Amino acid sequence: MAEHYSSFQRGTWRWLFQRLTAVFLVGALGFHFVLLHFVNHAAEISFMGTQARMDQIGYFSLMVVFLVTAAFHGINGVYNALINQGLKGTQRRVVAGVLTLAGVLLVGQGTYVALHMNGFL
Amino acid sequence: MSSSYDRGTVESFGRWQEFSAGMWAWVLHKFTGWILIGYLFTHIAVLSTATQSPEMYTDTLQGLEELVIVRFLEIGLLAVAVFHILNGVRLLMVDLGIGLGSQDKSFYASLVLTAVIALASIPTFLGGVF
Amino acid sequence: MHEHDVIVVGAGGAGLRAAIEAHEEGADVALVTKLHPVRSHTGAAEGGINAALHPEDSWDLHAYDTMKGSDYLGDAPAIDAFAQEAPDEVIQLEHWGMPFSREEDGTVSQRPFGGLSHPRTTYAGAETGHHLLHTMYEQVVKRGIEVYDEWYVSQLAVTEEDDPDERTCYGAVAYEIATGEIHGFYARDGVILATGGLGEVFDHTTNAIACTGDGQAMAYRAGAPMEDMEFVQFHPTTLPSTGVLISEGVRGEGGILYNDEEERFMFEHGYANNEGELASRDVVSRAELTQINEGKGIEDEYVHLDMRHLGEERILDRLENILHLAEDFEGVDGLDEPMPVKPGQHYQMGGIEVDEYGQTCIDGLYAVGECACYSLHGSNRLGGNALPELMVFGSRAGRHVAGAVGEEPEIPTGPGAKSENGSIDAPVNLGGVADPDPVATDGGELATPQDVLEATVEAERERVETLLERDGINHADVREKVQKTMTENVNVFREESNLKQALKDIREARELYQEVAVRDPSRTYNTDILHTIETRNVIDCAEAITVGALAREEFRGAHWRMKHQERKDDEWLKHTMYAWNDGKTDLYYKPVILEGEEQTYEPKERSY
Amino acid sequence: MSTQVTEQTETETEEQTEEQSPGERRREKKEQLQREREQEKSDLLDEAEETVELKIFRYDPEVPEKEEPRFDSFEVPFFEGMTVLDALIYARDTYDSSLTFRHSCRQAVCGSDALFINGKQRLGCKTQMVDLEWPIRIEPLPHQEVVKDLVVDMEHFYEQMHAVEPYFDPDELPDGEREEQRQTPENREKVKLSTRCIWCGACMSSCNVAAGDNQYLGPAAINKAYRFAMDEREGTDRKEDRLRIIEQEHGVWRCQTQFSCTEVCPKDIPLTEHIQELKREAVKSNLKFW
Ligand SMILES: Cc1cc2nc3c(=O)[nH]c(=O)nc-3n(C[C@H](O)[C@H](O)[C@H](O)COP(=O)(O)OP(=O)(O)OC[C@H]3O[C@@H](n4cnc5c(N)ncnc54)[C@H](O)[C@@H]3O)c2cc1C
Ligand code: HEM
Ligand code: SF4
Ligand code: F3S
Ligand code: FES
Repeated sequence: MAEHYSSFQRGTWRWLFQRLTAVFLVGALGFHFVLLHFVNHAAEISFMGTQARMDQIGYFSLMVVFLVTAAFHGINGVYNALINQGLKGTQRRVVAGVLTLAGVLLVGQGTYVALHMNGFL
Repeated sequence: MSSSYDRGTVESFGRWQEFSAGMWAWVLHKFTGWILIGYLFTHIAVLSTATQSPEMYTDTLQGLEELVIVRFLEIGLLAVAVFHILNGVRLLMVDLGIGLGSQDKSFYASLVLTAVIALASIPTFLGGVF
Repeated sequence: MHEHDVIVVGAGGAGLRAAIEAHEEGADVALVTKLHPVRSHTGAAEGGINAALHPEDSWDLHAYDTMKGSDYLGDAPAIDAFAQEAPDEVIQLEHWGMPFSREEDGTVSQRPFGGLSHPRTTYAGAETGHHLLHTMYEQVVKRGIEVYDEWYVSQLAVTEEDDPDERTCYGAVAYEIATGEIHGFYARDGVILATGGLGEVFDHTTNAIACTGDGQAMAYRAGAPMEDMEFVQFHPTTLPSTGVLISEGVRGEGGILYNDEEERFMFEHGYANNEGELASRDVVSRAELTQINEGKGIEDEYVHLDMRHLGEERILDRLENILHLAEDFEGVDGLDEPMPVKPGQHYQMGGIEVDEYGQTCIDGLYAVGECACYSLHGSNRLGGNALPELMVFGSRAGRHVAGAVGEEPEIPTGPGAKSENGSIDAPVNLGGVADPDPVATDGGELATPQDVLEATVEAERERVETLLERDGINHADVREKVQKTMTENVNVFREESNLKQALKDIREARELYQEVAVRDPSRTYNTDILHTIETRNVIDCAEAITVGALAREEFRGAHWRMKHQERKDDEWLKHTMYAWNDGKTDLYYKPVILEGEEQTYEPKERSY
Repeated sequence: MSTQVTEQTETETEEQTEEQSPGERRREKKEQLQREREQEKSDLLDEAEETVELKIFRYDPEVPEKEEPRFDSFEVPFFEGMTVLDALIYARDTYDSSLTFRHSCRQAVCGSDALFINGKQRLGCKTQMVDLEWPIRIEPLPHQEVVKDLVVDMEHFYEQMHAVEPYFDPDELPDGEREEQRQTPENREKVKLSTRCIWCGACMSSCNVAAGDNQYLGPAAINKAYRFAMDEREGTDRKEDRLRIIEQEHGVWRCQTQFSCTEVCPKDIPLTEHIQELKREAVKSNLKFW
């Protein structure tokens, strides 16, 4: 029955990281929402404001980490959901590839945008 | 000869009327998770305007914010995020083996809290569009 | 055709144990069972499993208690073997992982039980049988023993010599429930019957609906006599509406019986001045019914069993599932109120006559577990003695069939053991109905084992065809008739006129049975056919019980006769035997063996 | 007692039948019995204060009228304390002997009669009719193939149970003759609930994940693995092996904590809790390797 018996169980790590990222996301997403919808009204957002925040290295790195964790959490979540629906074999490898690629693009593009925002680029 | 009747997944899943709390929580968590990741992609796409020019970024964002529909969508997004967070916390507790006996109550609590928070945020979100 | 060294029919505790042992001895074993093994009724046993484990306890004390409990109708060779091997078997179970209840130091717990001179009932909560059954099934899975589950064995392939002593059993015929196909099973070394009890003969019973006495009836019709069938144990504490058992463990832990007037009648009315509620089952059952008949029952039907004074903690720790049973099946909260209880059929002491290795008089045919009678329990079984019986004799038979036993058995079997003819004044004919009987076949007579098997398979096919094709009455009506008369007339209290009435009713049922037919035309999972065949077995068992009860004119153990209020050792220290030969029945007796290994058991008065 | 009365009528019938042939006599008896039964049945229906309607799923691949699955209705008298199994037996024995379902113990230990009753997996014998909404709808367990009427194919369930190596397998046994292995009462308490499983399959049937992924071990099998993994009498090596089995591809990670297994389990086994505990155990044991 069991498919692989190595001590490195992919299932374990993905499961564990899904939870760990979730814990981080509770704080990060909460903070993000409160800051950009309640403290600063979304309607009043302008590049100036964004840049001011992004110039702080702490805030900037938080946002990047936020992006990375959210991307992992979201994409791994989607992947899990598909596996649970019985995705296997080649199909599954293809989906894994596509999702990883999407994740990398998302994080890449996001970081690229962020670098624009803090004026680095 | 014996043979048997396979009721198929469709019929099996057609039993959603008979779902219990934990099953609904699962469905909703999935649903909200997918919306969130979808939104993340859109969100980055919109923010990408920043790479063109600061003005375009500001215009796009403020332009979107002027649309009533976007304001409503934002309330929806908040609700989705809040539910996903609350139920996510509930799931984390379940993973730690805490309070499994009241998993159904905590699910209902997540729903109620989500509704309350979403309703309470309406003035903030809708402020200034009308 | 399927071929194995050993075919074990039935996968309750006894069957599983036999299969494991035969397998350990190198035999190729198959378990053929009408229920999946874990659905066997052994799973219902609650109270515990007796074994002299403590250093202060000893096997001969256990043997003595068992003999006393049997009211001196047990055979010493069986009792001695049993008491000696029970501790090994219990430890074996522990080594197989059975989750016994534990003491603080990590050793297995034992509790007191009715009729025992030492607390030697090992238990696993109040669900000992469940754990025993599952533990052994797990071992069967571990060993990869082949299991044909949901295959109904309906017939034994036995040669047809006139003298049953000379017959040989070559296998069995099984009906595959899922497909309706009939298969022959050729057994190179032997067939072990382990089909369990026959509670379905009565309508108020703690037994499962699948306990229909199949093994007893099959072996009986093949020529192995039934022994001591009149001894039916009625358990004093069953729930009135369903017959679900409230374990003796409740009384073992200190539960008290009260009548309608809140009297602790076991003491106050002197039924058992020393042991009270913990007196042996027959004593308590009769006490309850006497109270009820005297109008001191609650709603004229039952008495109360109270365990509230034990305290919630102790109850939850040791008797938790009793709370669930009372709640689910009677709607009563045992922590809050006393539980209603009344006597119900519980255990069949008698069964297929076998020696202390489980061999019947037919070569290659064995029987173990509740369907067998090595004469261990005699006229009354002590609580907690059946589970070790399954283990001890299951393993002995398994060893024997695999050829690993050198000794000669001491208990004689078959017509050769007859000491005396019996006779009763039966109001009707007994045994087979005169007409050719297409729905109740016996074995075939042929040269090679395969021929015998083939002929039996053919006969069985014909029987099933006939049942399916013709028109007739529903077996359920016949079964109900038997159950009703047995409950009314062959219950705890027995009177001659009632017993005769029962014989008439059974005869009538037998004749009606000639008209049964199966309405369901399907071959797929046809339970109608199975139940119809089972009903035939119920009838044979009912007759044997009633004949025995009518013959035995004394009061011994579970058997009570209105006009014969004392134990008559001069006349009745003998086993009642009832044999079937080609439709004709024979009642006779064989002596009880009281000379044991360490002691010769002297019949004493049985008082508690 | 009514013995005397019965005896009288008995002798009467016997006298009057003496000249008849056995065949005739039997037919007469049969008719008489049928009349009696019918009378009894209608008496029962009258006597009962209420009757319940059962809507029962019917299917038989071999019988033309039943090839297309359908629901049959049965009217059954209601008595206090009556369970769904009692009602099914009544319907079968009284109206239609081809009505097929598994049953045996009547006391929730054999696990034969897990059914889909009013939209929930329950044991027929453990479900009081009064606790249900009437009419009562009875179907075979969902997510399993139906063999006939209420009987489903359990083979797959058994395979999953067997897949977790469901047998005690200690690293070593005590040397002494007749010496048991020690187990603390606390440890027994820990595995106690998990040992109660009666293999009824209700949990597996209720789990959406198991429905979607046929290879998923399912809550019952995982619980079985828990029963051994947590038993301190088995050594640590064996425990590692057991964790390897349950954290495989179709093992514990599949569980989405839907809780329906826990809700339907007739033995009140906290299945989700056990599955979650095994997930944590697996993580812990993997962290050790890191
Ligand atoms: C409610 C209850 C509580 C009890 N409590 C205790 C207790 O605490 N202590 C104690 O020592 N004893 C107790 N007993 C007694 C004891 O449990 C039984 O005597 C014992 O379990 C019988 O086991 P068995 O293996 O002989 O039969 P069973 O467990 O009944 O098994 C019979 C097997 O035979 C199979 N079978 C039957 N007919 C056929 C056929 N025609 N073809 C194929 N297979 C067939 C069945 O499928 C089943 O697998 C209790 C009994 C009951 C009813
Ligand atoms: C803010 C705090 C968050 C918490 C506490 C949280 C928690 C969780 C948890 C515990 C799971 C796993 C469910 C399971 O496998 O059983 C999950 C799944 C998921 N999450 Fe989150 N999450 C959070 C934020 C987000 C965000 C920001 C996104 C989007 C980017 C997201 C997208 C997803 C997706 C797509 C799934 C998979 C859903 C499925 O099973 O189909 N989550 N979440
Ligand atoms: S875990 Fe519960 S529901 Fe599942 S098979 Fe076992 S007893 Fe039945
Ligand atoms: S229902 Fe299924 S998803 Fe998990 S908690 Fe139970 S196994
Ligand atoms: S009949 Fe045994 S569990 Fe219901």
